[in-house]
Amino acid sequence: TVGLITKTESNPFFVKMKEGASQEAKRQGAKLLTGAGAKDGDNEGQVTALENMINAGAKGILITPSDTKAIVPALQRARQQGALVIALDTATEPQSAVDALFATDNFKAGVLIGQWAKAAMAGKKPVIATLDLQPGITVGAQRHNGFLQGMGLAKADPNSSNLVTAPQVVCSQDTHGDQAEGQAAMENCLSKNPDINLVYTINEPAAFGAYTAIRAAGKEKDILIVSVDGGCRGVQGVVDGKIAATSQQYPLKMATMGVQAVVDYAKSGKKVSGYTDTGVTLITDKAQPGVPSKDSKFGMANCWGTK
Amino acid sequence: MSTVATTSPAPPRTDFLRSLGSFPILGPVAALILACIFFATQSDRFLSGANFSLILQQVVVVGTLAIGQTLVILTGGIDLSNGMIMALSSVLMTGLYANSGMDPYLAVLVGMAVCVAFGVVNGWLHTFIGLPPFIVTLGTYSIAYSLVRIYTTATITDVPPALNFFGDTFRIGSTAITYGTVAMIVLYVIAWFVLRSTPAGRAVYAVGDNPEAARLAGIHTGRVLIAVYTIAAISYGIAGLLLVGRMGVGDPNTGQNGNLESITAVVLGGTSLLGGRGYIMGTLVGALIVGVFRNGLQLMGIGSNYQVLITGVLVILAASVDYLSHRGK
Amino acid sequence: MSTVATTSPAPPRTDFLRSLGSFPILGPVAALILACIFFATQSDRFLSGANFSLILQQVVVVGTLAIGQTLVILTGGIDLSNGMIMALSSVLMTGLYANSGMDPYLAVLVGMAVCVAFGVVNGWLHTFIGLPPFIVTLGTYSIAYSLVRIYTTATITDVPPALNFFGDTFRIGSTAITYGTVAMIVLYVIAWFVLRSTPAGRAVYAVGDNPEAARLAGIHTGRVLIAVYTIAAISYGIAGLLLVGRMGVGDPNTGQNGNLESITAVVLGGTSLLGGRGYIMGTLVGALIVGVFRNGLQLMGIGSNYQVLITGVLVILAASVDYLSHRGK
Amino acid sequence: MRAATAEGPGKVLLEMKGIGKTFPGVKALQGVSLTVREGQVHALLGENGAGKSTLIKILSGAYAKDEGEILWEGKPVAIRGPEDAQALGISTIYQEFNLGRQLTVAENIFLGQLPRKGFRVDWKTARARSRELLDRLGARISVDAKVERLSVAEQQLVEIAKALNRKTRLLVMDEPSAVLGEGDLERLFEVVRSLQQQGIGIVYISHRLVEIFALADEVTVLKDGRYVATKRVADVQMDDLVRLMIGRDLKDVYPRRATPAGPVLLEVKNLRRPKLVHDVSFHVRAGEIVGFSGITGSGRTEVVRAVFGADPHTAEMTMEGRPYRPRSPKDAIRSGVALVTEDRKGQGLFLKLNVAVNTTISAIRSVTRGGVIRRAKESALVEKMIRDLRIKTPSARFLVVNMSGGNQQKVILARWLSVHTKLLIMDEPTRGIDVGSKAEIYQIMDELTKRGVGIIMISSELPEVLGMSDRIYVMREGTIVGELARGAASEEAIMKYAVGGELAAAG
Ligand SMILES: Nc1ncnc2c1ncn2[C@@H]1O[C@H](COP(=O)(O)OP(=O)(O)OP(=O)(O)O)[C@@H](O)[C@H]1O
Ligand SMILES: Nc1ncnc2c1ncn2[C@@H]1O[C@H](COP(=O)(O)OP(=O)(O)OP(=O)(O)O)[C@@H](O)[C@H]1O
Ligand SMILES: [Mg+2]
Ligand SMILES: [Mg+2]
Repeated sequence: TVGLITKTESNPFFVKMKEGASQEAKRQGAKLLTGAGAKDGDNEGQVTALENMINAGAKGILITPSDTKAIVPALQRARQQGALVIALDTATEPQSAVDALFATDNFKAGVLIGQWAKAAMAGKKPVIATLDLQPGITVGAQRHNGFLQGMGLAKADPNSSNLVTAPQVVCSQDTHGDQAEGQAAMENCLSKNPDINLVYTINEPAAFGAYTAIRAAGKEKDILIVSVDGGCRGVQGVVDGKIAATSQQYPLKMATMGVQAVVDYAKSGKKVSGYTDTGVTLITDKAQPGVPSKDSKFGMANCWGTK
Repeated sequence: MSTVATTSPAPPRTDFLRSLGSFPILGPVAALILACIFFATQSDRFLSGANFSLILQQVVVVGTLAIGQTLVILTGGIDLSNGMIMALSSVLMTGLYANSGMDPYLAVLVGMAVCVAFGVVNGWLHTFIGLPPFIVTLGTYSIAYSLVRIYTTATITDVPPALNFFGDTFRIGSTAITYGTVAMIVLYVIAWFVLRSTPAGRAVYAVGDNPEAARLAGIHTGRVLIAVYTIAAISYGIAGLLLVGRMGVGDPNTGQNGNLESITAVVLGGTSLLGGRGYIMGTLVGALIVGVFRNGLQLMGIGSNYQVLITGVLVILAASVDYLSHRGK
Repeated sequence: MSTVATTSPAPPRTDFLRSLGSFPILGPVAALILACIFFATQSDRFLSGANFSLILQQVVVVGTLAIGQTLVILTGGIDLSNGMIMALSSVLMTGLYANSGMDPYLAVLVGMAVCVAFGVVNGWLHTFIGLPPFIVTLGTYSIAYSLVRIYTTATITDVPPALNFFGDTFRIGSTAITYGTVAMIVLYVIAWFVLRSTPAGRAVYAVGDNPEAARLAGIHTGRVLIAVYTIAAISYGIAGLLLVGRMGVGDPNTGQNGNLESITAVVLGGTSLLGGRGYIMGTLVGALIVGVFRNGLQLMGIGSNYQVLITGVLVILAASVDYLSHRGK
Repeated sequence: MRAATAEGPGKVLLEMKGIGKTFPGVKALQGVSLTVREGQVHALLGENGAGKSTLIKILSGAYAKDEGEILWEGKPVAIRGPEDAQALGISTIYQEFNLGRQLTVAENIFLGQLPRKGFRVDWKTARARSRELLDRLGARISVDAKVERLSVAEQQLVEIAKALNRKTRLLVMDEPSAVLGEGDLERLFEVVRSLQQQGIGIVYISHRLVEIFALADEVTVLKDGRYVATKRVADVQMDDLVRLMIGRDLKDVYPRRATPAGPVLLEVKNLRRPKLVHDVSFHVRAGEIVGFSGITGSGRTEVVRAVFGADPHTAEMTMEGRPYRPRSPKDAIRSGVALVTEDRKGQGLFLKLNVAVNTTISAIRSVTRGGVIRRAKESALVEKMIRDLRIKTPSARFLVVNMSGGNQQKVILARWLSVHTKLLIMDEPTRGIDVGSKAEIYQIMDELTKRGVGIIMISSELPEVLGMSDRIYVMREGTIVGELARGAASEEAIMKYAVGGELAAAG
């Protein structure tokens, strides 16, 4: 039996992950239990699910920790009870709290869009709005900080969960990665400072929210939106020219590898360990010199690692 | 709940002056104006037609949810399910077209029908089984929540043009106003009229004030309650429509805070959670108060943590203003 | 709210049989037992000491929050701020030690003091300004929420051993039980005794049932209410302590659903949101019902969307059982 | 029959001087004075809305006075709240119940002062003492019963027990008799007299002049919030008091003339309700007033609630010869049946709504055109009612919660006079209503019958039953035990049926 615990049930990213896991589980003839927190940052929900899965006899747990530190003690308990614990997409702090980590480097994802944006702005003075996740969530900080570092506007510790900032950032809002909130936040940012010409978004729903607001303001020509995830809908956004560039991740791959690893452990008792980067690719149709990227055709073909 | 311990739900046109003296939603209005003055002094961008139009747009969805919530609360109930009913209807209205190729208008009808179904269930469980509305709607919240996700976890982007209508704008002078804003205001006017000047409206207040007396006065309290929960649910469906118009997508993640946010608007508007006393227009003002806070604080560039802090304080202040403005009576 | 229209809150020991005949929390208990039977048939792992101990652990935090919530609701109020007060106290208790090197016990005291402060503010705004508890605690919810994040956004991992105590276990036979579980049960017994058998406890019922009558009978309703909100806040602080023990960290993201979850437990336990009627032990049962559902459904390996769906349905069913078990009376 | 201690007045206990109180829109009291001596029963008289309750609420600390001073045993005292009044030894029975409906009888009797043993409540003592008090009042209620299960009469007895339970030097009773039947009343009188013997001062408010003469030593009369006069009861006649109260003479309170009864309006056969009503049959003719008499708890209310379709029941009924099966009050109202309930606040009024809404709620259709309530029509209707029934209110927008008891009752009457009523059922219609208004209500009843309306009147006041009824049914334990024609009826005859055989306590 394999247990998969995601941050939420409804974020397409995790839906994809679940999809991959259940396919793989079927192939391997393993039983998959799934659980999730009520919302991003709901640690207790994840702990409860974890405990119940161990009780239900799960050999291994695949988890995307909502709170990279808070989950640790529970994970250690699970490991003491002999379960293999693998973190997907997001590292725990310390990373050693889990047997293995299959993840994207979120900081690098941020850096990539940062570098691209820097190049794409071509000397134009950036006036930046950042639509963030919510305080205290590492992934949010890593992407945000990575972005600013890529822009060359700030230096940041890749593992910090605190947002850095820079004078060029004129408006920062939490969106909880939610499209409606992203839209409201962008609307207010624009009425605060109409000169914004570059928008960083924590994920693609937020990006689309921002785009709706920007189009309503008739500024879609003058503002670049960069984002992270590379989901099929996100890449479609790149194709449509709504999102200028996005860093693509591969949840399906993470899940598949995860289930594989647990099944092996159940069979042979040998544990995987260490960090496996499942890779991140910058997707844009306006490739910039010196910034490695692939176009949206590639993005579509691989969005979140379908096939 | 002395906040609303004042005179008739319907001050007669005849003695206009007295009705002003006991102008029921004086408190909320005062609070709103104070808030506006404050922000006007803090940010030069606040006082602009464009910005107000923006605030209205941001209030449309919660404001519309709060119409139904007001009806329910006037009967002494509470509806926790409203946000999720809205979410369900909005994904259905968009999804049935996008995924099942259904005619958009038909899709809207189906979405509305589902709302009606939920409303009837809420009302029926409350009236005929006698369960507390809090529990009933908590249950239907969960049910709608999961139905949404069982139907789709992917945001529905392929929205028929027809459904974008409420997001479109027309201009008054230089400021663009969305049809959604207009729709919400029209709904408020209708609700205001019905509550104030129709037998049905009277029945709502009567049932909320004293159900047994209402029954013995010849009112079918059961029917009134079911009607209220159903009409409320329809307003949630309309909110869903406006949401789609505003965002241009059908978003399965929406609506989770709709209940608390709408209740806040209702209570800030001076309606008693005990039922029987309240004013629909107060709810609109209550919704605006929240919208103004959020917008104003962001214009001031205050960090999100402090925004929440200040909002908390202001909510209490606003309510106090309302209360104190009625203290005399 | 006919669900609880029965029996004297304090059946004198003398006529034990009558008090059994009208056993107040019969409904919730029946619902709980039914749920257990159902899950026992569905999963062979359900009926084990270890699993029950686990369910108890998972219920400890909400269960403790719900003690304070019950007191508040008995007075006819409601407390939306409880989860965030818990969160604030738990990050302070851990943070003051980890970041400021304060003596752990002192840190706990400070955390508790902050809770008391919030309780007093809640009670004072409600009693002396006369604001509805819903609005007051909604405001203090936001305030506590932001204070937590202003204090720290980083989870506090360096927890003093002393604070882990409630997470530690002892064995009865083969099953390990945490001291936190024991602590919660002790708190319930105390609350039960106080509410049932002390003048203070009876005053809570009296104020909730008919404040005016209480006032005219010479009860200082103001003092009672402030005391209730303060004691409630202390129980949230203890919940924070138990949370730290259970999670082994101080987590700034916790507590956001504490209000709805605790209210659900209270209402499932047969306590009326109108105040004056209810049973603290019913709340414990209510919390267990939710815990059993969650655990049982996960053991059955049901996808969490369907878990939510089923929970919604079951919440309504559980409440119905409670209601129907009282219908006669 | 009057108490022994009437002679030799005890020393002055309480003096209220120049008391004034204003509510928004209402000057409830101005320059009112009241003096009560130890061992004296001092009656307070006045029309509905005269300010009696307001005065005693100021005394009990429920309201704060605007003007005037209060002297206790000659010394000025400030009464800031109920606890101050209680500290002085003033205990009050309010006109409207102040009971916790979910709490037990015993707990209500000890509300706010439960006996302790250590930290615990001493339930044993509390229940035993409550039992004593209730027995003394002859109330056959379990001390563990929840108040919400009690009939209004039973609730009143609990209120009285509650007041007696406090250490008392001055006992204030605001219309304690309003909801009591004859039997309970007698026992109440005995209790009052024995308190009087113990030198306790008593302020007694009632609209029933007979009681004043049976009980009081002195009487103070208020009118429109002003002090009128204080007299020794020995020195006055009923008519004098009436004149003082309403400022005019009142000849023949009961206008009822025997009128030729019309065709049968309502016919009830074999009405049954488990445990409450057993196989009751009766009829009412158009233009007839049918009295229902019987002791409290005899089932009269349960009968009429069934006829009104308010409670489940089995029966064959006809209205104007046509089958009549009311499944809800709405059905009843449609067939022209109306019910004035015995519990005004709980089952009649919308307290937080205004006079207009309360009046037109059942007649709303008649002021509605095209689905819209026509304000003009509504106001006209309401103003007419306020005039016809002489309802004392600053405006049609006044909240009913702030009205005096008697005026609230008139508002309910106004509600039923606003719809086309053929059969008007009145459960204790003049409960708590002043003599003037009473006469007016009787007048109205009489006029209604002349228009062919049939009336069922439940009343625990024998003079009223005898004075107004064309026929009288007497109930006991849920059945009709006797029927008396206007001529044949007398108090003795009725009580004989009502208590069944043992005439003893009756009369
Ligand atoms: N809380 C209040 N607010 C406004 N007006 C009030 C309030 N209480 C009483 N009144 C008014 O004060 C006047 C006196 O009322 P009060 O109840 O003292 O009369 P009462 O003599 O007790 O009449 P009844 O015999 O019917 O009980 C009435 O006109 C009433 O409408
Ligand atoms: N609300 C109630 N709940 C439970 N029992 C009640 C209730 N009201 C009345 N009863 C009981 O039902 C029986 C009939 O009461 P009912 O009020 O019909 O008597 P009644 O003849 O109308 O006397 P009253 O003068 O009090 O109206 C009595 O035993 C009474 O105690
Ligand atoms: Mg009075
Ligand atoms: Mg009766």
